[in-house]
Amino acid sequence: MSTVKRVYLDHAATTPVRPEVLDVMLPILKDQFGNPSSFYHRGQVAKKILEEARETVANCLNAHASEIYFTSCGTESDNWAIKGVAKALEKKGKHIITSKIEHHAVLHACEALAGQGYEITYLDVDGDGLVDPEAVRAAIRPDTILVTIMMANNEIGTIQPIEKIGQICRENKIIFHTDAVQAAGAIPIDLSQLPVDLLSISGHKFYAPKGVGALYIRKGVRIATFMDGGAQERNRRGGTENVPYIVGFAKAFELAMAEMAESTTALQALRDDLIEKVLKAVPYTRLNGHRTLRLPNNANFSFEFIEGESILIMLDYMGFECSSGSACTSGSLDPSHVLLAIGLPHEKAHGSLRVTFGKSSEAEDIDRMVDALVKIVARLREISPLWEAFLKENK
Amino acid sequence: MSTVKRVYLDHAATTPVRPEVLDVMLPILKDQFGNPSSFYHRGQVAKKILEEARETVANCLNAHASEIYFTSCGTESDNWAIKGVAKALEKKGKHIITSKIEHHAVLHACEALAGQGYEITYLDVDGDGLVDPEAVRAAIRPDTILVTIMMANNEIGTIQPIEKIGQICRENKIIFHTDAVQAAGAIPIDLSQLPVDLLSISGHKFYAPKGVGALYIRKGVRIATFMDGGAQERNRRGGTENVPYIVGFAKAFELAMAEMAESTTALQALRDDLIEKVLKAVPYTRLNGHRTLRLPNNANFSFEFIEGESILIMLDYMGFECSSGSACTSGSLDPSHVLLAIGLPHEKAHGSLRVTFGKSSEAEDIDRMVDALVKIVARLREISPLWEAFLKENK
Amino acid sequence: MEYSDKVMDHFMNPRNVGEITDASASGMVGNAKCGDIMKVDLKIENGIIVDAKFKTFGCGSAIATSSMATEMIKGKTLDEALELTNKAVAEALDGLPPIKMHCSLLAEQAVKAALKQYYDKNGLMNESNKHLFDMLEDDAHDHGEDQH
Amino acid sequence: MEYSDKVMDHFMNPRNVGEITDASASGMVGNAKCGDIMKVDLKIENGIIVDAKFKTFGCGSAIATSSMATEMIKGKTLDEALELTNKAVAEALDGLPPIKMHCSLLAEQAVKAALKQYYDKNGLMNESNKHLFDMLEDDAHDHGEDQH
Ligand SMILES: Cc1ncc(COP(=O)(O)O)c(C=O)c1O
Ligand SMILES: Cc1ncc(COP(=O)(O)O)c(C=O)c1O
Repeated sequence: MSTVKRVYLDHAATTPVRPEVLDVMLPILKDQFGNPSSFYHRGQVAKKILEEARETVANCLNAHASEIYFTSCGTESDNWAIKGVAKALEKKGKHIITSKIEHHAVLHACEALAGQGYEITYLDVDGDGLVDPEAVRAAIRPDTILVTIMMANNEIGTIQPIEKIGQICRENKIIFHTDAVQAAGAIPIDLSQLPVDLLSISGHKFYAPKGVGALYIRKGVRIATFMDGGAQERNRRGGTENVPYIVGFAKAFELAMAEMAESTTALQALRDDLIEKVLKAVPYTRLNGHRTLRLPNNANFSFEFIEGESILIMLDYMGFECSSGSACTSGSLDPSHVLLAIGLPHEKAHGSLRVTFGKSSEAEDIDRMVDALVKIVARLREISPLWEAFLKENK
Repeated sequence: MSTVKRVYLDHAATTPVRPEVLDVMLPILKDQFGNPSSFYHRGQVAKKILEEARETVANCLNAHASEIYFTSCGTESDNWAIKGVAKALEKKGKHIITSKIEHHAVLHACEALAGQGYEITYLDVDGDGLVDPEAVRAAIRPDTILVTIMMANNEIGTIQPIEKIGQICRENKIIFHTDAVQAAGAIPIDLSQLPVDLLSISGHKFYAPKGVGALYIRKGVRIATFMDGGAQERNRRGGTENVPYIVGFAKAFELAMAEMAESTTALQALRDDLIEKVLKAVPYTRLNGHRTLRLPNNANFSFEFIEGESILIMLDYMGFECSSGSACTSGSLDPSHVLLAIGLPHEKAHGSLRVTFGKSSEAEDIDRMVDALVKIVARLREISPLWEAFLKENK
Repeated sequence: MEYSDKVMDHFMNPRNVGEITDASASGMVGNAKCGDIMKVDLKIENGIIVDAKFKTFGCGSAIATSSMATEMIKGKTLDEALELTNKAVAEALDGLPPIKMHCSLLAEQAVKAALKQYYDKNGLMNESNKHLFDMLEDDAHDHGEDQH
Repeated sequence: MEYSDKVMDHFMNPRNVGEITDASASGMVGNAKCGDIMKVDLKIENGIIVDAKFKTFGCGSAIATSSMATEMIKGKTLDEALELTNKAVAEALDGLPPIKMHCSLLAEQAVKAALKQYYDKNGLMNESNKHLFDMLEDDAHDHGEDQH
């Protein structure tokens, strides 16, 4: 790797652990090693730390502590929510409604259920990636047991009309889950107002470590266990609790909430600056996702006639760390299911770039990034037979 | 709490993170925050660290790196193994064989399957807690798809004849899973020799943090995914990888293997010293579990006529941190299912004490512990109507 | 288990441990299966409980509630003693962890069982006070939770 | 993706990018759906490939293999060029990540497609060499993996 300044612009994939979070985790990793299920003093100390963290997380969501269950990641929260409701309500019905742009944690959990006799409706989204609440209403059947629609998309950043969708679910007495892994810590979530029954979060999207998440389960919602085992998490999630990470998770979430107004302004400024400059400087480029109903830190472009991985390698070489599609499919050959769902043809879906800002991002990086992109895109188009064909056609 | 010296004797519940392990974790928690699925350099660095850890874990078990899958805990490994095989082989059959003394992670996963039409045979154990391999053979039916028997018990420390049981499974072409959460790091496990197909491990039993485990899946074994999501862990376990903990897990396992001969000798000496002295000093006391086929660090007693929680509180007060039954049921009102399975009547099952030694244990603690126990047992018997009745009967 | 200081005190230094050899009445409740058994001996003179002793096989809160319950009825009239409730015992101990509330029931039950024996023996049981012993009918120790 | 230095070099500084306006033959393979398309132009004189140029829409290894494949056939006879295999291209690049091996197939295919056009145009195709173009029959870009 070259020795250029490295600029991390992939905060939607993961974030570093912020120092304040590490600070609260370290004493626990070092000294407070008690098992919260243990009877003696050391165990009860751990238990108290755990319950305080639960209280903190509940406060961030305006929920009750007894509605917060800690998990090992966003994927587990999604699996639990979806498979847990499916199992608890299988006698009532086997129909689940979701969207075409969910994270693989949701889509693959649904597919696993499809293999077990459940029927899944995958709702279309519009060109901006929005789910139409009325489409949810229209898809509801007597045997519908669950609607699961993400709060904000991890690739294109589009924020869904969760309140309306939840309202429709409530009117129809159907459990509503939302994957808020990208939303939590980035936009406000008030569960005393939002008609949401289940909500997934993951710590590593807001400067807690990778490997800790939570599932909010509204009081009274019927859901089976997913991780069967000991009596932890009020008998609903087995496994010795990861106290240090849980404490870090709570701290990071609390800080994110406290700083949200400020960081939203800062991130949006960076985002909008980049979007404006890229669209201006690079012809035949489109912004993917909704222009305003989007996460403050997310920009996603399709550069016509060229392919995304090539862009990424060159950006990486020049010091910019971004992604194309979601991180966990970047090893894959398939174009992003999200970009196909918003209607992009394959070649445009292949040519996407996601830039997600975070705490370390600086305004001065934007111009350097735009310069880099202009050069890279020009270079790759020079090599591209699609560009050649396009130029000939339009001569 | 009083200010007496605190002696931690509950290493089967959990262990502290050892300094060497924290040392390898910290740089990753602080700096190497890349997502191993990310394309750019930082992600690839994380990926490499992850794969090296996998190699290390594989070496500890004499397995191939491609057979090691990281999970969030022992409970997840158990759930994955059991539910994954059940799902993959449901067309072949729905019968599972296990024992009555498994950890709740196994028992409750089996019960969850029982609720979905699977049939579970719970094998008896003998008075020492041993499963008879011939009982496994006798229980096998044409529709048996899985045998799951733990390698070593968490309460009474008894080590099962895994090799023989595995042999029988192999002869009958049935997948064999063993919960090695208590065994790994404590006794040798050579998967190039052992006829085991699936094996669960958890880091926090050998001085890695709580919240990381592994499932060994022998090449060719059919198993469905449990945590559906992204393409992590070769498409078999979704969720962004907890790199710091995985690295700590590998380091701790490696150290445990390197030090095993030495630590076994030391732990066994403590264990045997305690057992001998307690049985001598406290009348009407029995050792639970096999005398020799037991984990090097485990002692488990039943003190007749008195109840276990009372013993624990007094020990805690005097500085000794032990457990009664397994940690995760210590909040429960039920007597240990393990002690009932080895044939103890309820009052003896209620009066049990588990002492599990570890790195911090010192020989000098033994005599103090025995002294404490003598006093506590005498005191509680004085209060006990069962003791009073017994004395009257035997006057 | 987080016990209050009061519980710890009554557990570590239980009052009224022992037997009354010439007891006016005794009660024994609970069973080994559930993990606690409590036995209460009462010495009753002129309708007043002049002494109470207990023996308990059980957890910390079983022992502490035994101790507290015997303390609370000493010097009381039979009528007053019959008013003892598990809630009052738990409150006198500054509360018990929710999972341990059933233990305080055991103490109330043991006292009532001893009093019942006394009432029966001395022909004091009648239609108007019979209901005070209702709780002894069903096994208060049947936890009734789904065990898994 | 961990690419070798050679791959990176051929990706960052690809050789033979461009068009040959008076090409003797051209080949174009792949499709946008799969995310890579490669076009090769050949200039052939006296049975020798005197020049080769490419344009590629695709990932890093698609571009690098295009560059390397064109390098490898320049100056070669038609028979020699027909012996080019994707394995040889990948080896010349010090290897490719397993998931990217299909990209090297694209380069082999593009060269063969151009040569086929030349053979067809110049009546060189016959029973004994026809099989060398077999790979163009089925879509080498049909990944055939189960997508999920
Ligand atoms: C035998 C056994 N299996 C499984 C587990 C569960 O492991 P974890 O707490 O990491 O989920 C434990 C310990 O708690 C155990 O002792
Ligand atoms: C929207 C969304 N859902 C779920 C996940 C899965 O979270 P985790 O990696 O913590 O399992 C992610 C991130 O990877 C995500 O962006």
